[in-house]
Amino acid sequence: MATNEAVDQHTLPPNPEKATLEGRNKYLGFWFFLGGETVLFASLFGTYLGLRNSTAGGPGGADLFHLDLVFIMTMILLTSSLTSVFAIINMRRNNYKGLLMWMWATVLLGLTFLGFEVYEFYEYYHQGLGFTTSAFASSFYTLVGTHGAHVTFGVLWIITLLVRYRKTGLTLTNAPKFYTAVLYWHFIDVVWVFIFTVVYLLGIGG
Amino acid sequence: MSNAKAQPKSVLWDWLTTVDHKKIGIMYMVAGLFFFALGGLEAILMRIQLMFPEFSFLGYQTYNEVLTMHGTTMIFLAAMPLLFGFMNFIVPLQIGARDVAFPFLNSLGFWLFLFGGLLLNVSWFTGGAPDAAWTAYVPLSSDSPGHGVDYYVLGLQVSGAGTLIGGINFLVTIINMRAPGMSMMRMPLFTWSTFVTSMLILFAFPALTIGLLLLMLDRIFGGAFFDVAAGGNVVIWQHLFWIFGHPEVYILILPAFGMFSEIIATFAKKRLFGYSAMVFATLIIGFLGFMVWAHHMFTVGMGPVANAIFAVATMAIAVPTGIKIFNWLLTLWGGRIKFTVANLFALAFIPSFTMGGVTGVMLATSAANYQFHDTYFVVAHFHYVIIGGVVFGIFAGMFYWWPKMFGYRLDETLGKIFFWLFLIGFHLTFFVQHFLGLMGMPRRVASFLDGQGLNEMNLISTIGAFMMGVAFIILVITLIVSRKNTDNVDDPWDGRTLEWATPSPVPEYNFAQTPLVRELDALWHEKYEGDGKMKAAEPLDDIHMPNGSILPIFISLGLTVASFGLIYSTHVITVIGLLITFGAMFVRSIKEDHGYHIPVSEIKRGKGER
Amino acid sequence: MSTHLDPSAPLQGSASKATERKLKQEARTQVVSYVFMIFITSTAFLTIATDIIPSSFGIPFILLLAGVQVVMQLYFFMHMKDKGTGWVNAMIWSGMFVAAITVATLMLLLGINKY
Amino acid sequence: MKHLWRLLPFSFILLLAGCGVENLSALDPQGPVADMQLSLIQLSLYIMILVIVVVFAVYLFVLIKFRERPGDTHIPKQVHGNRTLEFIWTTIPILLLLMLAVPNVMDTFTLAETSIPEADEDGVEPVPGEDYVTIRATAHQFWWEFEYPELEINAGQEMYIPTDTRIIVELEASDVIHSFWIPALVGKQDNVPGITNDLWFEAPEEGVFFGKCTEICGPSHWLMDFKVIAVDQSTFTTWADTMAAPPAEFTEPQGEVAVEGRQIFEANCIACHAIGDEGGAVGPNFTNYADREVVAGFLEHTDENLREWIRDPQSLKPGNEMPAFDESTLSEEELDSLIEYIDTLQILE
Ligand code: HEA
Ligand code: HEA
Ligand SMILES: [Cu+2]
Repeated sequence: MATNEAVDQHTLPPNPEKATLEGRNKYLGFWFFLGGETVLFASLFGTYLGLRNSTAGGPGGADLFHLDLVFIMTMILLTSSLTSVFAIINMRRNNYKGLLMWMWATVLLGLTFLGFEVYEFYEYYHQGLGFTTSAFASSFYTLVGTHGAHVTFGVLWIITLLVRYRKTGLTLTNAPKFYTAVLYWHFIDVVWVFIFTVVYLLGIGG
Repeated sequence: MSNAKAQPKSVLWDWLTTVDHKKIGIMYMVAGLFFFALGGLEAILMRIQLMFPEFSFLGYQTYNEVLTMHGTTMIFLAAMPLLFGFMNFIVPLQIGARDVAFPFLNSLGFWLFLFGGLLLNVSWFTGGAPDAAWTAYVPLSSDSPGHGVDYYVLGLQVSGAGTLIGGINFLVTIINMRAPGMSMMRMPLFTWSTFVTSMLILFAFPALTIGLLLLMLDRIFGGAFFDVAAGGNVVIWQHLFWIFGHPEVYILILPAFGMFSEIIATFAKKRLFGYSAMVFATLIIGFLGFMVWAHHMFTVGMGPVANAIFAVATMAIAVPTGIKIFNWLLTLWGGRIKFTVANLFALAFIPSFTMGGVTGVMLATSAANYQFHDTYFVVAHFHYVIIGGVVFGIFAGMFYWWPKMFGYRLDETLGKIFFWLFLIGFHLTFFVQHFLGLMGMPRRVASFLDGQGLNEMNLISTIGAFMMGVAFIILVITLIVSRKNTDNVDDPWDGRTLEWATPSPVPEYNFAQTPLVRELDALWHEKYEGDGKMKAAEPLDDIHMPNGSILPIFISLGLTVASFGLIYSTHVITVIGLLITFGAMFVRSIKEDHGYHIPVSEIKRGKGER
Repeated sequence: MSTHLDPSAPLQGSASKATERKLKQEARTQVVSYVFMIFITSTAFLTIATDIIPSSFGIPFILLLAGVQVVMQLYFFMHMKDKGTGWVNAMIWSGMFVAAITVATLMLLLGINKY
Repeated sequence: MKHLWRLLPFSFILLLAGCGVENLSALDPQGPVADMQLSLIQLSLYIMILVIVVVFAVYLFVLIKFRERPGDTHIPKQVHGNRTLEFIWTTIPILLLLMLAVPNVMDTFTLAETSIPEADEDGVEPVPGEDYVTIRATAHQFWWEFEYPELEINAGQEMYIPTDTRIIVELEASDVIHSFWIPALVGKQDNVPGITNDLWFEAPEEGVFFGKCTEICGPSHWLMDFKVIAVDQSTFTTWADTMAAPPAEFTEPQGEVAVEGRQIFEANCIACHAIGDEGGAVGPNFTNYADREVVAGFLEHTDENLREWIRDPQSLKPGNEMPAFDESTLSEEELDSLIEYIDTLQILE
């Protein structure tokens, strides 16, 4: 296959994630997947926006949301985006240790975020917002929960990579894997920015 | 590490683990034909029930189940997989690739579709199939008793995931895997339409995924999305369904358009007229396809401004579609038209689809749609476009590509009998339905009252359906008895595109040397301007191939098990199923598999034999 | 028989001087983007958390901020500004387009209010 | 042109003349709204026939002229395309579509004008029941409830309207989505739970028009018919007055058997079926039951059918809400007197 011409396995290519055809396929395919995810989340956002005032007598956003908590969560996720950017920069310079370290930092921040989210849901639940309470409740938990599920999956995925490749060094096979995991992580952050704005800020202020 | 050679495998194991796009394509075809027969059988049952007024052949509840399963099966499990079969088999060949971009995911997509389809049909044996029509409007579906609709939700979710994966795979394949010289504007139209279709899949299916998720949450976990008493809104479902559902109909028709473009050009012995206009029209149809979904909802009460906008946007699609129709006519103009069965279907498509298309524009007339909507006029419209477009396309494609796919030519005489019976039966069945609708027959009725003037035409319609049934049986016979025609199968039609440059059956690596593409209709160019053979773009070398894997079956099986857990709210089973799925995914991700190489000597031997 | 590349062999060597310089530059750019995003988020937060700004202005304003931030994530963090990302751009913006009409529809056309 | 089928160039369609029942067919409109809609359908049909004729003409010409003849082996010229032609077949369809789109947009807005008529120049307010009638049509699995809010009437299954008067219908649903369609008078709008839709129409002539539910709503969806009965203004007024406040001699049963029937009705039926404003609204209102042409919306109105219905409603209309009254709840004699009583619930002869 005309796959790997021009790539010498011994020298580091400038974009190791795109150095092989497999890598380029993975890169492009993953971006397309994110394009689909955009519509997926848009459907959830739309549903939430359509139902956000349908509290059916139960508590609504303005009664529940802790802006400061959510603000901290946003900061955490934003920072984790930066750590994953550093991971990729280290990949480009073949500093594998650096790559692993920054990825672990990302995982840690992700886990912290999840911790906050679990706490948040627990709080709301105890203030009377069950999943079945109202259409607002269902749509809120589904939107934010789907995002949370993405974060969880991302964390597990990155941990798998970190453990599997803890001592292989950077290779033409794992470079695209790390790269797509990082893309996924950024995308999760992008979605959260909208959740922060549309659900929480508008929930309090709109 | 890569093995030097593939391990010898048993035939069954080979098919279960294959990641070869050609084998996957064939499996899609076989499964699709099976589901087509099933959906057709359901259609026949419905038509028998509607043969006479107040007939009691099926109960009313059973009728609704058969109706729902007919629509769902035909769209998701018959038409799309059959098209996917062609796309899988043909597109890599047409672009001169050795394989698709993601062979493993390709196989995963197939197995997800198959398991999803089987899951859906299990409902027949567990107390009743879904009964809320293929559109599953809430609250009828969310309140439907029993588990039928749960099967609908999860069956479509599983098979929908497969479709989405398939779509991404085709997109990347077409972008990254084209042979040297095959620029985007030299791609055959079938490849182009596969590309646009895949974009539609990528952006349309997520809306369905969410719709189904919400419906599942409402039905199984007590969610309140569609529960009006708790503030829910039932129109949300309709939007999500149609944001998916309208692009879906173009997902079906565009590949068929692509096939007709190839077939008509081949049998007119002419280059496709207005190639770039055809490409452009395909893109425009894809784009407009996302702007018009609410034409299914004119009567739901969105208001006149919304209705007017969606009406006009819908009508606009007639323009690019018309461009295509006239380009096909002009391709025929001045040609030397050969009436093979493949071409007969392509030619019958033009008037049949035009008739269905123009009734679509009539439906798009919002003020008149209040009369048409949810009557047999709509049923007539969409069977005209679907059968006259998609199904004719599938049959044309079968007769055209069968020699390449299966190594034998289908019998032309039997094929012609099949064609005429099917064509006449089709028009007989659905032409009268336009009038039934306007004379006051709603769709989705389990029967109709005597004395309302609907008797004769319903009988005619049923007779037509029987003719289609007989025709289909003749097709099955044709497929079996033609197996002796194994001569002249490499390039029986004097083909124009790259797939005809390969031997039949196609070796697993497709092309010993990646071909160099110098013109649109690459093979035709070499035949009539060159020496008749494709130039090679690379020296003969070892060929890298991916290994097969059984994991896709496990991933799909896990999701199916989890679905049963959800349907019966036995969450232990749900967890077990998810563990199987994620376990298989985990294995896949930590086990590096770099495939194997076919040595030059073996490739040479393969060539020498021919 | 030609030798085949082994994709699971560790890559040797390090980035060239020029690349190193570029990466340093990039690290700086990314940190600046990060600080800017933090700033934007805080602004949005303050817009709502304090009641200084009237909501008629505040709502479109924070939505705009969210938009800016997303574009920054996509173009800087996710490198969509780089060369060779034409297909990526095409697909993501197509997705955004479908996403936008989906959201608008579900907000407006639910039959409660007629337009 | 009243009959669409005459316009069609397909001669065998003429055989269908006489098919299609009067007052059920959208092809035989009986009022201005259905007229407007049929005109639009006809306009679109003319355009479509033009398109079809052009396509078929080119198609047949090409197939005949350029078919492969025996022994012919020439290679046709490989034409790339033609700008002028492409321009033509882009522009003409656009023009044709505009011809359809403009009237369509106008009609769409006209049909959405469901407000109550305004006061005339002298400031005289329109009178409900005379200048217009508002009807709230609520759809249930599988029957129709018609309330006249201004006239304080609740009726089931049959919708009485005065001729030549603007009728405004508000559509609601109590369980799942249904859709309200009177082919000969007005196109459909959906009855959606949680949402109120509306439409308007007029019926110039007296008559009985068939209405249907067109959104699948369960097993007996196909039996969810209703009738629209257009009567002259004075008859309508009589009907409305009687329905709103049934006089005593109407509700009080006449004769011994009927008295007994009334008691049985009160014991078994009234919780769901009201008479006047007395009783429940789970099932159709019974005030004018004996006027109805059909039982349960579709069976011929005979005592036999009524009896069969009461005994076993589920086998006739599966999935509906009415419980069965078998021998143990209602003996044959009791059923006789019940039916005798119900037969007296008549408002118009
Ligand atoms: C392959 C599938 C397919 C295709 C291609 C189409 C194509 C079109 N469809 Fe169809 N449609 C369906 C499948 C399809 N449809 C299905 C399944 C349903 C019902 C779903 C359900 O409710 O269950 C449906 C329902 C449906 C409705 C809703 C009806 C209702 O429920 O009330 C409408 C309304 O606008 C519509 C319109 C159109 C239009 C305008 C086109 C256009 O794309 C057609 C364009 C083609 C032409 C117009 C012919 C060629 C053009 C020329 C020769 C040029 C000149 C023409 C003119 C100037 C007019 N369709
Ligand atoms: C790809 C899509 C597709 C296809 C191909 C068909 C094909 C057919 N459809 Fe389908 N139809 C739909 C999609 C499709 N339909 C959809 C989406 C709906 C709406 C559902 C809903 O409202 O929810 C619908 C609804 C629908 C209705 C309306 C029901 C109602 O509203 O109450 C009717 C009625 O006549 C009908 C009839 C037919 C017939 C006669 C065929 C024929 O063309 C079938 C031809 C095929 C055969 C005849 C095969 C026969 C098989 C055998 C004889 C078995 C032999 C077996 C072996 C030899 C092994 N269909
Ligand atoms: Cu559509």
